[in-house]
Amino acid sequence: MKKFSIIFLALILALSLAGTSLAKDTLVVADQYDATTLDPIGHNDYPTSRACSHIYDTLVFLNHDGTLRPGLAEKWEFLTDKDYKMYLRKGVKFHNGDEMTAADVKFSLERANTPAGSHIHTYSQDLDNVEIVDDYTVIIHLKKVNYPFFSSLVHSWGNIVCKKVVEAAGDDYGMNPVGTGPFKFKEWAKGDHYTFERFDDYWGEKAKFKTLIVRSIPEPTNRTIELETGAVDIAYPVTTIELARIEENPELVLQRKVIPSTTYMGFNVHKAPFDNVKVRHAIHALLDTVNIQRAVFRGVGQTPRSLIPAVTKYSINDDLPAHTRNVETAKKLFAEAGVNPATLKFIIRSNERKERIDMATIIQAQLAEVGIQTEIVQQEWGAYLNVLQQKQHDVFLLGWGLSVPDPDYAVAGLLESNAGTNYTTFDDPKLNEMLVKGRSLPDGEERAAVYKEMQLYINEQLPMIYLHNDEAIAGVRKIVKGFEVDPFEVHSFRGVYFEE
Amino acid sequence: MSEKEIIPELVRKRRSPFVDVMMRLAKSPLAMFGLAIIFVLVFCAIFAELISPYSPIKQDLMHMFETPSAEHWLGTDEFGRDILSRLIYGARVSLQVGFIAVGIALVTGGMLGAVSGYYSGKLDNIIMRVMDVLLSIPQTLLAIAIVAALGPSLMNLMIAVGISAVPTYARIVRGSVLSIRSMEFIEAARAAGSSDLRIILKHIIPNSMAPIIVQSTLGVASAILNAAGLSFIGLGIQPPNPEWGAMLSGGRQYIRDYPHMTLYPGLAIMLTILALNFLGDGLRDALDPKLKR
Amino acid sequence: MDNMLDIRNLTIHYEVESGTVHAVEGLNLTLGRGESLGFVGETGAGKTTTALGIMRLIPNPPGKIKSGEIIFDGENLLDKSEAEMRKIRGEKIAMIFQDPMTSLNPVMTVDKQIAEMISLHKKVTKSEALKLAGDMLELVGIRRERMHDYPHQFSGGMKQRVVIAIALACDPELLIADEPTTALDVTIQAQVLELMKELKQKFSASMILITHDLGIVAEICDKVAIMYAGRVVEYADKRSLYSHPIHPYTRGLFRSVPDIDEDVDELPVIPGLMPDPVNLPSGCAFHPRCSMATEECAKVRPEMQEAEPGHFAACPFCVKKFMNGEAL
Amino acid sequence: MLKYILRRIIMLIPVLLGVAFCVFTLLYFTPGDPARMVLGDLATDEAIKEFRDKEGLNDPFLVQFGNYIWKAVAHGDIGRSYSSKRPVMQEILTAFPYTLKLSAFAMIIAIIIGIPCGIISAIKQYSWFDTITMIFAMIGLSMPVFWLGLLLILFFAVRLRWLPSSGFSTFKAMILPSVALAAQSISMVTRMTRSSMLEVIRADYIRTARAKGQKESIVIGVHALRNALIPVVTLCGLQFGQLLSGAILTESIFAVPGVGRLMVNAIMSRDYPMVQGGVLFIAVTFSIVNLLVDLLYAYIDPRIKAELK
Repeated sequence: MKKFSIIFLALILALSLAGTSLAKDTLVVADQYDATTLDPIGHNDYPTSRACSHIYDTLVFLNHDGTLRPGLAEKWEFLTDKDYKMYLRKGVKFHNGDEMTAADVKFSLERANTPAGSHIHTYSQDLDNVEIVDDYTVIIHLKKVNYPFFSSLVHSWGNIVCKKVVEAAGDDYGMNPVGTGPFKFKEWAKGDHYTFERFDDYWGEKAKFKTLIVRSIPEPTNRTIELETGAVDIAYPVTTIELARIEENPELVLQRKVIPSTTYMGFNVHKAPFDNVKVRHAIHALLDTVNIQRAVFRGVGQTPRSLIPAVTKYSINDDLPAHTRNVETAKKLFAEAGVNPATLKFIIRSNERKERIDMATIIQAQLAEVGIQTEIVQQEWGAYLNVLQQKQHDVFLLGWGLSVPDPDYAVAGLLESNAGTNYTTFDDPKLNEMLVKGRSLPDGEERAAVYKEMQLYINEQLPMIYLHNDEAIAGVRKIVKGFEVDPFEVHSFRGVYFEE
Repeated sequence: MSEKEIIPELVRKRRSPFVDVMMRLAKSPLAMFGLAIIFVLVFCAIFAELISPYSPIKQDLMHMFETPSAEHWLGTDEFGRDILSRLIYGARVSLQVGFIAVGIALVTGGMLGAVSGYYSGKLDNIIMRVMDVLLSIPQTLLAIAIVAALGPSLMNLMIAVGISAVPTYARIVRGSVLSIRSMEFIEAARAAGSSDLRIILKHIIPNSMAPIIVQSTLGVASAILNAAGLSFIGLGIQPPNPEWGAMLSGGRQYIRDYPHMTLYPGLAIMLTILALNFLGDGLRDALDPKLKR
Repeated sequence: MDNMLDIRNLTIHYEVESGTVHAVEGLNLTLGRGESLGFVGETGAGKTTTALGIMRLIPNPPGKIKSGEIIFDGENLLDKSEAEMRKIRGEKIAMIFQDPMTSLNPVMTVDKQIAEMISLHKKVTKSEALKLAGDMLELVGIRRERMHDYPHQFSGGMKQRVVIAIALACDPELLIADEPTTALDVTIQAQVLELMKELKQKFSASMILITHDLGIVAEICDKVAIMYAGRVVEYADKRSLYSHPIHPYTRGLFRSVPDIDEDVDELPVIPGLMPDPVNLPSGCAFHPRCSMATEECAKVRPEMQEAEPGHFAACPFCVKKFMNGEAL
Repeated sequence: MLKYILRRIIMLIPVLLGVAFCVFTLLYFTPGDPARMVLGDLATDEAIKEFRDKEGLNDPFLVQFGNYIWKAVAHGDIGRSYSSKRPVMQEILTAFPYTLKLSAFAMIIAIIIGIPCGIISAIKQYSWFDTITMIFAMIGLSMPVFWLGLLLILFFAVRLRWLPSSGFSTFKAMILPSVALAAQSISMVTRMTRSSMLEVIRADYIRTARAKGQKESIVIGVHALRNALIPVVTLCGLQFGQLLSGAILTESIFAVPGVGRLMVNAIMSRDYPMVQGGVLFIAVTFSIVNLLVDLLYAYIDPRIKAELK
C-alpha cells in the first residue's frame, strides 16, 4: 500500500510539473462563459462576440471612443441615405489561403437575413441586398433609411466569412470557422477553453504572440485566483468583490471603463396599477436607487439617470440630477392616483443573476416600508423570458447592453412598440415617431435634439426605473502590455505583447 | 458453530418492541447525538420567531458583511441580515423539505411497492418497469428537470425531490412485502378470509416497517441535501426566504473575504445530515440486532 | 501413559457487553497417542471453545485464554508464538468444522482450498499440490474431475468430505472434529462417519470428536469426556463410561437417550436449563439441576476424582458411592 | 453468459423508451419556448414560426415523440443542439470524457482510500483507528459536495495556492474536483468494506483458513477480502454510475465542462434535443455500467455466475 501511494504521489508531482511550463508566447485569458458557436451570425452574446472578433474582421472597425475606422473596407462613401459603397482591401487572405473578395462580403451580410441569422435580425433586417460592383467593391442597399445600420457593421454579425467554406460545412460550420482575423482556429474544448493561433498571413499588424487560449471560468472568485496565481494573464469580467484584491496586488493592473449598458426595473405598463404613470413615479420615489446601486455594486458603475447610457452619444445622463428617495412625494403621488400602497401586492421577477436578485431584495424591503407587499420570483433564463413574453408579469429586472455605438439601439429595442424585447409593453406613438425620425437623420445637431427630447419624454413616462450602469472591468497581469479594456466589451488582443 | 451459539442469547425480559428498540437505540451515543441535534433543529423550526434574535429578512445596509460579534453571533450577510436568524429560520425550510419530500416519496413509493409486491404478476411487472425507468435517470438530474418544468418554489422543490426518490421506496417496500408475503402468518390471515387491503394494511405494512423507517431517516437526510443542492444552483427556494443551500450559494462569491457567510450554512447542512445519518445508522442497528457487530 | 495432549486447568472467557462468559472454566483433559476421544456435552457447554483453544483460534476480542496449559507433544501451545502455531495448525493439529456449508470459501475452487493446506506445510510446487489435492479428493470419495468445482456445486455431504480432505491433507497427528455430522442428513451422517473412521485408521491420527450424540461416540471413540458448563465432569474409557456412568449429569444424559430395548412412555429429561455462563452457579455448576445435591455442592467446586483406573468424575459424592459399591 | 448479456440488453430497450417518453413529457410541459430560446429575444415572429415548423414543435405531442424515436432508431440521429447547432451526440461525446475522467479519478480515490481504511477498521474493530475512520466516514457522507468543494478551493487554491480552482485540462486541475466528488464515495466504500469485512472475517471458512495454518495476512488479504469485496464491487459500480451521471454540482463548482453541466445548461436554455439526448445517453451509460457491475459480480462470485448460466 505504501509503495503504491508513493508511486501515486510521484505521478501527481510529475504531471503537475508538466502542466506548468508555458513559454511566454501564449496569452491565457479567463472569460466568464464559453462561446456558444464560432459562426458570427449564430449568436448574440458577449463571450461569443469576443471569440469571433479574434477570428474574423468586420468591414469597419470600432475605436474605443465610439468612432469608426477602416477595417476590411479601406474606405466607403454614402451614395444615398440607403446605399453605401464599400471599397475592399486587396490581398486579404482567409485562414485557408483563399483571398477575400466581394462575393464573400455579399454572402456574409446577406446570410444574416436567412433563418440562420435569426439571433441578430434586429441589426440586419433593414438590409436589402449587397451588390457586387467588382471583386473589390460592393454596394450595400438598405430597404429604408437607417443611419444606425452602418455602425452596426462593427457588431459580430458584420464579420466576413469565407463563402466557400461556409457552404461546404453547412450546419457544422460553427465548429470549424475560417475568417480573415489575426488568429486562426486551432481547437475548442467546449465549456473549458478554446485555443487560437496566430495567423501569419494576416493583412494587418500580426499578433505578437503565437497562441491565444481563452478559458471559461464562470466563478468570479476563481477567475481572480487564476489571475493571481498567474495561470491566466487577463481576466474579465471582474466583480465588485474582487476589485480591491486586484488593485492591491502589485503584479496586477485593474482596467475599468463605463460601458453603454443599463440594468432596469421595468413595469408592465398595460397592467394595473402600473398603467398609471403616477404609480410608476410613486414607486420610483420610494426607491433609493442611488444607494441600492451602491449597496449592491459597491463602487462599480453608477445609477443611470437616462435610458441612453452616459458614454453613448446624445446622452443627457450627466446633465440630469441624481434621483433621491422621497417617501412623502411617493405618498402624495399614490394619493393622487387613488391607490393605497398598503393594498398593493405584486411580483418582482428576475433571472437568477446574483446582483439582480440582490437589488430586488433591497427594493422589496424599501417598498415594504409603505406596506407594499412583493414577492421575488427568480427563474432560470428560459422560463423567465417565457414569462415576460406572455406579458402577464408585474415588475421585472432586466439588462440591456449596446454593442453598437448608436443611441437608437439603446431605446428602440426596449420601448418601440413592435420590438421583440419590449417587455414593458410600452406602446407610445409619440416615442415611435421620435425613433423613426432619429434613425432617418445623419449625425448632427438636429439628431442630437431628437434624442434629447426623447430621453426627457421617457423619464416623464417612466416605463422603467434605472438601476445600474455597468463598467467593463478586467484584471491584467503587469507583464501584459498593449491591452485596453473595450467599452463595448469585445476586448481585442491584437496589440498585446509581453514585457518580462 | 459460531459465536452466537457459544454465547447463548440472554433471556430477555418481555418488553414492547418499541421500548426494546428505544432501549437499544439509547445505548448508541452517536444515535443519541443525532437525535439531540434533530430535536434542537425541530425546536428551532417550531419556535423560530421566539428564539431568533432578528428577523431573517430584515436588511441593514449599514452593517453588511459583519463578522461574528456579540450583536450578530454569526455575523451578517451582504444585506446586513443576521446570519444566525437566517439559519434558525432555514431549519424550518430544510426540515419541511426533508420531511415532506420523504413523505411524498414514501406514500407514493410505498403504495406502489406494496401493491407491486403483493399482487406480483403483471401489475408488479408494469410498476417495477416504470420504477426502472425512473431509476435510470439520476436523481439530481430528474429533480432539476422536474423543478425546471414546474418552476422553482418550495412546494415544487419538495415534489421534485420527493418524486425522484419514489423508486427507492417502491423497491424497498416491494422487497420486504415479497419476503413477508410468503410467511406463514400471512397465509393464515388469508385462510381466515381477510381481504387483501386488510392484509396489506394490518400485516404487511407493519411488518415491513423496519427497513422503511431506516430508509426514511436516511432519506430525509438525502432530501435535504438534494434540495440544498438545487437551491445552490438557483433552482430552489426563492429569496428572501432563508434556505441553507441558497445562503451557501449566495455567500459563495464572498468566500475569500467573508468566509463566515459560507461556513455557517455549510456547517448547518452538514450537522443536520450527520445527525440524521447517525440516527439512521443507530435505528438500523436497533431494529435489526442481528446486524449489530 | 504417553499423553499426546494434556490440557491442564484451561480457562477461557469471553468478554461481552452483559459480562464475562465463562465458556471454559478450569478444564483438564488428556489424550493418548492414537486414541480417539469423544467430547460430549450440551450446546454451550464449551466444547467448541475448548477445541478452538487448542488451535489457539479463539476470536479475540471477545475471547481470551485466561489461564492453564495445553501441552501438546510435550510443549505448551499457549507459550508458542503465532508463527510457531501456524506451523502446528494444519500440519500437527487439523480441525473439521461443524457446518460444511459455510466452512469452505465460496469463491475458491475446492482443489485450491485443499492445495492451500498442502503448500503451506509441504515443500511441493503448486501443480504438485493441486495433484495431491486431487488425490485427497479421491480418497474421500469425490471424483477427480470435480476438483475444479466451487463449493456451491457440491451437496452438504460432499462438502464435508472436502472439509475432511483438507483436514487430513497434511497427515495431522491430531484431528479435532467439531460435530462433523450435525448439519447433515441422517443417511449422509452415517457415510461421513464411516469415512472418518476409516481415514482415522489409515492416517493413524489421534482424534477429538466433539458431539452431543452419545451414539456416535459409542461407534467411533475409545475414550469419552463429558463436559458441563465449561468443565469436564466425567472422563473415562468408553466401555466403563457406558457401562457405569458416575456423574449425575452423565447419568442424566444416558437416561435421556432412548433405548430401543426398553419400552418407556416418556423419556426422563434432566430438569432445568444449562446455567447462564455469565453467572455460573457457585460450587458444582450442576447442583441446581442435580437431584442429589446437598448444601456442600453449592459451596465447594468438586475436583475430578478417580473412581476406578482411568475413570474420573467430578462428583465426590457419587465417586464415593461408586467406590463403596452403592447404587447410583 | 452471452445469452444473459443479450437478454439484459434487450431488456434495456423498453426502459430507454420509457426514459425517452418521461423526458419528452416533462419537457413538453416545461414552460419556455425553445424557439425563443434558440433564436434569442431579438428574433422576429416569422423566424420563430419558421423554426417551430422546421423543428416540428407545432405537431401534436405523440407525433413529435414518434418522430424523435423513429429518427433515433432508424437513423441513429438524436438531433442537433439548438444552441450550438452541433449534433447532440457530438456535444455529449465532447463533454463525456471530462465526466468520465472526473468520475474515474473520484472512484479510484475512493477505492484507494476506502478499501484499505475499511479493512483496517474491520480488523481493528473498536480501536481508535476504527472509531476515527467511522466518524470521518460519516462526516464525509454528510458533507454537501458543494460545500466541500468551496472549502477545498478556499484552502488549497486560495490559501495555499497549491492547486488551480477550476478548469479540467491539466492533471493538477483535476485533483480538487475529483477529491470533492470522491468524498461521499470514499465514505460509502469504507463503510461497506468494513461491514462486509466484519461479516466475512467471522465466517466459518475464514476459521478454516486459519486452521490450515495460513498466515493472517493471506487469510485477510485473500480469503476474506475476495468475499468481502463482492458487495463492495457492486457498490463501487453503482457509485460509478451515479458519479458519471450525477457530478452536476461538482462540475458546476469547479467549472468542469462535463455532461452534468452540459445537461444543466441544456435544461436552462431549453435545448430540447440536447436534454433528451443527454438523458438518454446517461440512462444508457448507467444501465451499461450496471450490466458491467453484474458481470463483474458474476466474475468474482461463482455462485452468481452459476445462476446466470
